[in-house]
Amino acid sequence: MPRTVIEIAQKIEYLSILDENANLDKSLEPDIPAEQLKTMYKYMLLGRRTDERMLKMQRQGRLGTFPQSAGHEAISMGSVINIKKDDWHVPAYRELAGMLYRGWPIENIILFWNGFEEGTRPPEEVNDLPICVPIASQLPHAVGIGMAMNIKKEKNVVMTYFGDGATSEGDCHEALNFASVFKAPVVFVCLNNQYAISVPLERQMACETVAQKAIAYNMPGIRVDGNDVLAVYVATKEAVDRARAGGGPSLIEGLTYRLTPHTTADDPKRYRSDATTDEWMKKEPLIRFAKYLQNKGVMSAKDLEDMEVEVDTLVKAAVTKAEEMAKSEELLNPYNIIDHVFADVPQFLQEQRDELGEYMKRENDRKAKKNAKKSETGALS
Amino acid sequence: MPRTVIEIAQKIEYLSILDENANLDKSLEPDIPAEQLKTMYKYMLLGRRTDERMLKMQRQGRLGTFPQSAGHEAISMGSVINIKKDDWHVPAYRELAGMLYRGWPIENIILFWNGFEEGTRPPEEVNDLPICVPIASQLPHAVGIGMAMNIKKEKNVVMTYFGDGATSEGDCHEALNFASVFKAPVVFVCLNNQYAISVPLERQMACETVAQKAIAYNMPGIRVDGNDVLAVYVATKEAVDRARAGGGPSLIEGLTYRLTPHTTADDPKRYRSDATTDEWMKKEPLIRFAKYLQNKGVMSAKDLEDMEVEVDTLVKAAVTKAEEMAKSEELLNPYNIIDHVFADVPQFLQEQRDELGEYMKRENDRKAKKNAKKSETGALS
Amino acid sequence: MAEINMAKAINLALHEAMDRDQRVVVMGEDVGQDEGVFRITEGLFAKYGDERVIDTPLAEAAIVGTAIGMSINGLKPICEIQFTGFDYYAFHQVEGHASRFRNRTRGRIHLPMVMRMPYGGGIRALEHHSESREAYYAHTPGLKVVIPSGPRNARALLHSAIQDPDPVIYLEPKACYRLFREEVPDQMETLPIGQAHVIREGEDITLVSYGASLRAAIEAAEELEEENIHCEIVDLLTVSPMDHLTVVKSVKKTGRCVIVHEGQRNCGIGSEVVARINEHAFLYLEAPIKRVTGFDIPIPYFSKERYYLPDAERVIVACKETLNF
Amino acid sequence: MAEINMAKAINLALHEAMDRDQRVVVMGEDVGQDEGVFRITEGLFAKYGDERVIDTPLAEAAIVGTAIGMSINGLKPICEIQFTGFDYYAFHQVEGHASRFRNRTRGRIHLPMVMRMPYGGGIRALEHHSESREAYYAHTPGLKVVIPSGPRNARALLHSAIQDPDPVIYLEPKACYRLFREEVPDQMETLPIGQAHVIREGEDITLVSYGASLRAAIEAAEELEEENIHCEIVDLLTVSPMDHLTVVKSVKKTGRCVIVHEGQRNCGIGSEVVARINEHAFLYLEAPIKRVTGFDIPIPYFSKERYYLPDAERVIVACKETLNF
Ligand SMILES: Cc1ncc(C[n+]2csc(CCOP(=O)(O)OP(=O)(O)O)c2C)c(N)n1
Ligand SMILES: Cc1ncc(C[n+]2csc(CCOP(=O)(O)OP(=O)(O)O)c2C)c(N)n1
Ligand SMILES: [Mg+2]
Ligand SMILES: [Mg+2]
Repeated sequence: MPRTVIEIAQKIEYLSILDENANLDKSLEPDIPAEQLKTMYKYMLLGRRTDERMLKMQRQGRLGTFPQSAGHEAISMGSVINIKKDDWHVPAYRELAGMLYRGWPIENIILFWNGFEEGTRPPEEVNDLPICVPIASQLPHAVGIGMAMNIKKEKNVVMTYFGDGATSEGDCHEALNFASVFKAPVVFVCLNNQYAISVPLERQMACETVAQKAIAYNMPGIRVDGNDVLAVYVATKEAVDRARAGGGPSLIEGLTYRLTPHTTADDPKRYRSDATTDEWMKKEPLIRFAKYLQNKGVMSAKDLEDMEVEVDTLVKAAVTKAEEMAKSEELLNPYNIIDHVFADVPQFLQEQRDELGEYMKRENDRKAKKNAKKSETGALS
Repeated sequence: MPRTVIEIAQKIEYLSILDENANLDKSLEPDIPAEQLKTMYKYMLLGRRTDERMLKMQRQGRLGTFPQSAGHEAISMGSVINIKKDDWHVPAYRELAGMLYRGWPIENIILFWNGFEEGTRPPEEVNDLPICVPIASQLPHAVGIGMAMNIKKEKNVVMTYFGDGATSEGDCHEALNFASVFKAPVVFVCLNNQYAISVPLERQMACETVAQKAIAYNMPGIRVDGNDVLAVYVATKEAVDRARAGGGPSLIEGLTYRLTPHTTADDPKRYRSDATTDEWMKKEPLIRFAKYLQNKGVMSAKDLEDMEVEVDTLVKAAVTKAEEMAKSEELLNPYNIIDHVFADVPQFLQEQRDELGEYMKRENDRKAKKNAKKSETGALS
Repeated sequence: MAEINMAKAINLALHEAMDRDQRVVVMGEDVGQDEGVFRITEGLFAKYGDERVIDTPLAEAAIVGTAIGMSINGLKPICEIQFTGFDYYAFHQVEGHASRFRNRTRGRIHLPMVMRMPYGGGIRALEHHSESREAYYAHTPGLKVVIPSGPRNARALLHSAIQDPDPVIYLEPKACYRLFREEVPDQMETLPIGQAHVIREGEDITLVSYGASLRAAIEAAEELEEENIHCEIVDLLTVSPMDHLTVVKSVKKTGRCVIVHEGQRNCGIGSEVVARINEHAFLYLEAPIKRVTGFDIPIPYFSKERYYLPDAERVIVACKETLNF
Repeated sequence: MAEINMAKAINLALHEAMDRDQRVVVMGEDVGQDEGVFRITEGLFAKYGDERVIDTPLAEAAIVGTAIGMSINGLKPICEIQFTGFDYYAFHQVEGHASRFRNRTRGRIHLPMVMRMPYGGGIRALEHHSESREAYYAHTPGLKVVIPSGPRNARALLHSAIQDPDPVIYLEPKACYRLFREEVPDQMETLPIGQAHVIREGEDITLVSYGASLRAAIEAAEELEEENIHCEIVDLLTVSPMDHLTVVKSVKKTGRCVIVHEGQRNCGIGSEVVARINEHAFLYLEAPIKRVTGFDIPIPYFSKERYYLPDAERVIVACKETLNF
């Protein structure tokens, strides 16, 4: 009857294996095959270089506003490497590295930031959802996919992502709660980059860690160094194994930092200091991982350089391809905006489609006239 | 760098002072003045008897469907007694005892379950919101009221209520999060009666207690025996004092049980056993509190009987008054449905108001004709 | 052939669908053990178990959001929202995702899911239990919005909704659940979504209605018949995509039209009916089209609900004004 | 008098209102230190501090829900939703509470609050950043929905919205933020909510529009003028409660009408305009009213947005068809 303390069974842990100076905690080092290590590095690099390239394109007016991914590669690749092709990947929008690994052509990524829905069409056979703009709203989808796995007795898992800001949304809470109640095989990965646009973590939540929110769902929760791909790997592997074995969902928080503005439209000087960004620049995930690969003898300096070249070639080719596709009849077809709203075009929409057709016709007529005039004037001058 | 446990500062406690057999833990007994104890009992009883009376009226077709409150009186009164008149009370819909204490006339309560908006109008000078039907949606309002207190430098607090089912809603999470981030002086009281209509607690959440969810918000959290008005009193008093002193919000879970169906339209036999209900009947809050008052010499058996009579008289008078009001011109005025939507009636709505006027006129004409006919026939027969 | 009411007819369709197709699952608050607060899911939990008949936590956004996920992963979820008054909690999932996935992915991902919701007034319920806001869904591109009016079409349309490859909002006029019985065939049947039905022929005036309000239209037509006024009644059945061709055909015949629905008027379904008739039958109109609808106020608590809900008397007056224009 | 753009005008109104009235607070995602993603709250945080200029966590329902609570407790919150594409997260708070508190409490509790939201297309943004769904709000009883079209009326209407005793949805056509400048008076001014303005007189045809689409109407009118076709243009300014009297008066004069808006057509604002004209000016109409609007599809990503957004060419064609009917 007295005043007693209720025991909370879960322990919230912190994990770091490869620190910012590439010092390794050998006792915790995961056993990852060399090929897989190389793959991880390759897609981290591919993500980074694509991101950088897209920034240049955006500055040249060749792309619309887009959220940059630099700094988030370790969380994305360290986790996604643990799921299989027929598992599901439900990203937010900074998991560029992981999406490329899952099979999204770079040109799709470029296309969707260039205003083409065709870019958000997941390739056939890729069990991914496209990037999700409304914050946290992808999380219930991930849970539903996982619930369906349970119902269909599939032994698959879902890996899904969200930011620190996303934790404030009701959808995030509801998704975590559903997942825990239904023991859905979902791994929730929070990219805690400490800012939601300009809003810092302490304005987003009163608690110290995102990981401890797992206690509200009786779910394992862990915080890892989000720039340490090995720590991310270990934590997400445990979670994936547990989910696949029927142990339900887990919450993993990767502590990291945006190395760039929020999007190409953002000016971070308004809300955070360059000095802090410089500090975090030193902790970024690729350099330490490259050192690790070298120390371990998995890749030589030459290998790393070769990979740079390979990646550079891939990115360049993709840019060319994307810009060609953007001029293709298929992608420019105005009817694309109407024809995929429903399986079939209903009557009233068909009437609107006809309106669009009339519009196009008039435009083409005008163009034809103009051209005719031009060639006339051309002939005269 | 290694794998370490993150210390969670908060301890989630359980508190019980007066057990189901009215055994008292003297060491924890709060020091409540006799008059206040009597007030608490009075409104608990008034709530219970009003509830019972309304059930009868509903069965006779004199009221619409309504959610019953029996069993929740200790949580409601044990908490609300700790706030002052100019503090705010934001109920869900089972805080009947507390609403009556705060100054809602019984007849208002009857009127709103009888389909009159006039019943949901809070009396002047009562800082209460009306009952709230959409689950958990009142919680952000409570937080906003508290945030305004901080902005206006008022030393007030808000006491707000919700069910175990409500914890699943995004609004509940968002409200708890806002309250903790803004240190709003809000006491969140969860009436955990272990069911949301038919859905049992373990289908609502995977964690053992609602209280532990406080950890996600770095907020003090405590579970109390929700049928023990003294435990509720102590826990909410601590929370109110903390809030008033600028210490921010708290989460209090009162473990209890619905002694009745969910609403008058519900059949609980479909989802819970009568045996369990009988068990909980023995733990109900009024009997043990009455025993405590007697043991303590605050009220004699005679006093308790007198109070029954007093309460009965109040309820009876209110029923009569409510049913008279329901026939009054003021409450029957059809224009009431239009005239309070905006401060002024805009043009397009005025046109609809005129339509309603025409409708009323036709109806009255028909009635007049009918009456004329009747008196004609009356004269003939 | 059996004579059943609408509640039973919807329940029958659910049984049939779950029987035929393993992918169909039913989910929502209290749909399992409790069999739904209106008992629409009666017998399902006992028959199909808690994996396919899922009592969910109390969170509408998650119900719709996880249903989206389930349908992405090969199931056909039918999710129940207990009352339309609470579907706004899920509106961002409906607007932001349910209505858009096919378009966003250019056809690669589509969502065969149904949102079942009791809607409308007339059951002496409290606040948030009587709303009729089908126009929100009709205004949202990418959604189909179906509203049956009787047992037989309720069953048939629910089958069509379940078989539809795209999300269907299936609104159940709760006032009709147990209002009347109708013969339904032994064999399960479907009805095309997006097709209105002329349920009564007449040459003087067209009444366009659907759902529970259709009763007021029918009653009015019957009373007017006694005065030798012949109403044609179009039951929309699908409010979006709306079958304006059927409406327009009728109005071209009668030259006059009254629309009857209990939802709010401003930007409601009736406004769209007027706009389409204006576009397609302008020269045939002999009088302005009248809208007999709910007023633009929150639907009143039940003591004054009748002032809000369209009744036959209001329809009759509107018809006469239209005829005497 | 100063020449400023709409972004600056709205910002000016916010400064003026916060200056005049201690109860006014501004809240939302990134409205403080960052001064808003469109910089509409520039200078407020520095001037009024973080108690009155509140950066909130990322949760739209809580932003609106706590604003409701604040207004109940004596403040006048102006909450910003970053883009209308995300206001659906808060729709249950808007529909269930913001629009109802006065009616529910029979006038005892009312909510003097403003929801500011950039809406509409034309800024090359991604999905969920270009929606125009004012009809959802117009269909919701108890709300006022205001849409300015230029710097001067933006400032005046925002003042009116802040002073209004009831919740006002204030939609900012983001394409107009920095599109053009206009003189605004030194003294702050208001404009009555619910009053449309005839911004151009003409006798041949009435164009009804508002927000960013008004530019297309104006451009069309100017081009048509060259062909000696005289358009009258009504800028609604408030889409609900809509000032149909002004529209009707104009249509009675011209006999013809084209409605121009970028929101979806089905049950959109245009449908309501048609329905009201039908009711109030039936005999004056010489041709069907045309709706030049967004199609009933999700607004396309920016590579094909132009096929969706009404432009002057579409308006001109619609006018000519109407005139040649
Ligand atoms: C529901 C919703 N509200 C607002 C926005 C606008 N917005 C885009 S990103 C962002 C911040 C997200 O922060 P966080 O979740 O931490 O992710 P990060 O961008 O830092 O990776 C906001 C407010 C949005 N996309 N969705
Ligand atoms: C948002 C919302 N969804 C559904 C309902 C229907 N409903 C009314 S009460 C209730 C259960 C509430 O359970 P809980 O929060 O535990 O409160 P209790 O009734 O047990 O006191 C439900 C589902 C509602 N009122 N609001
Ligand atoms: Mg972040
Ligand atoms: Mg409960």
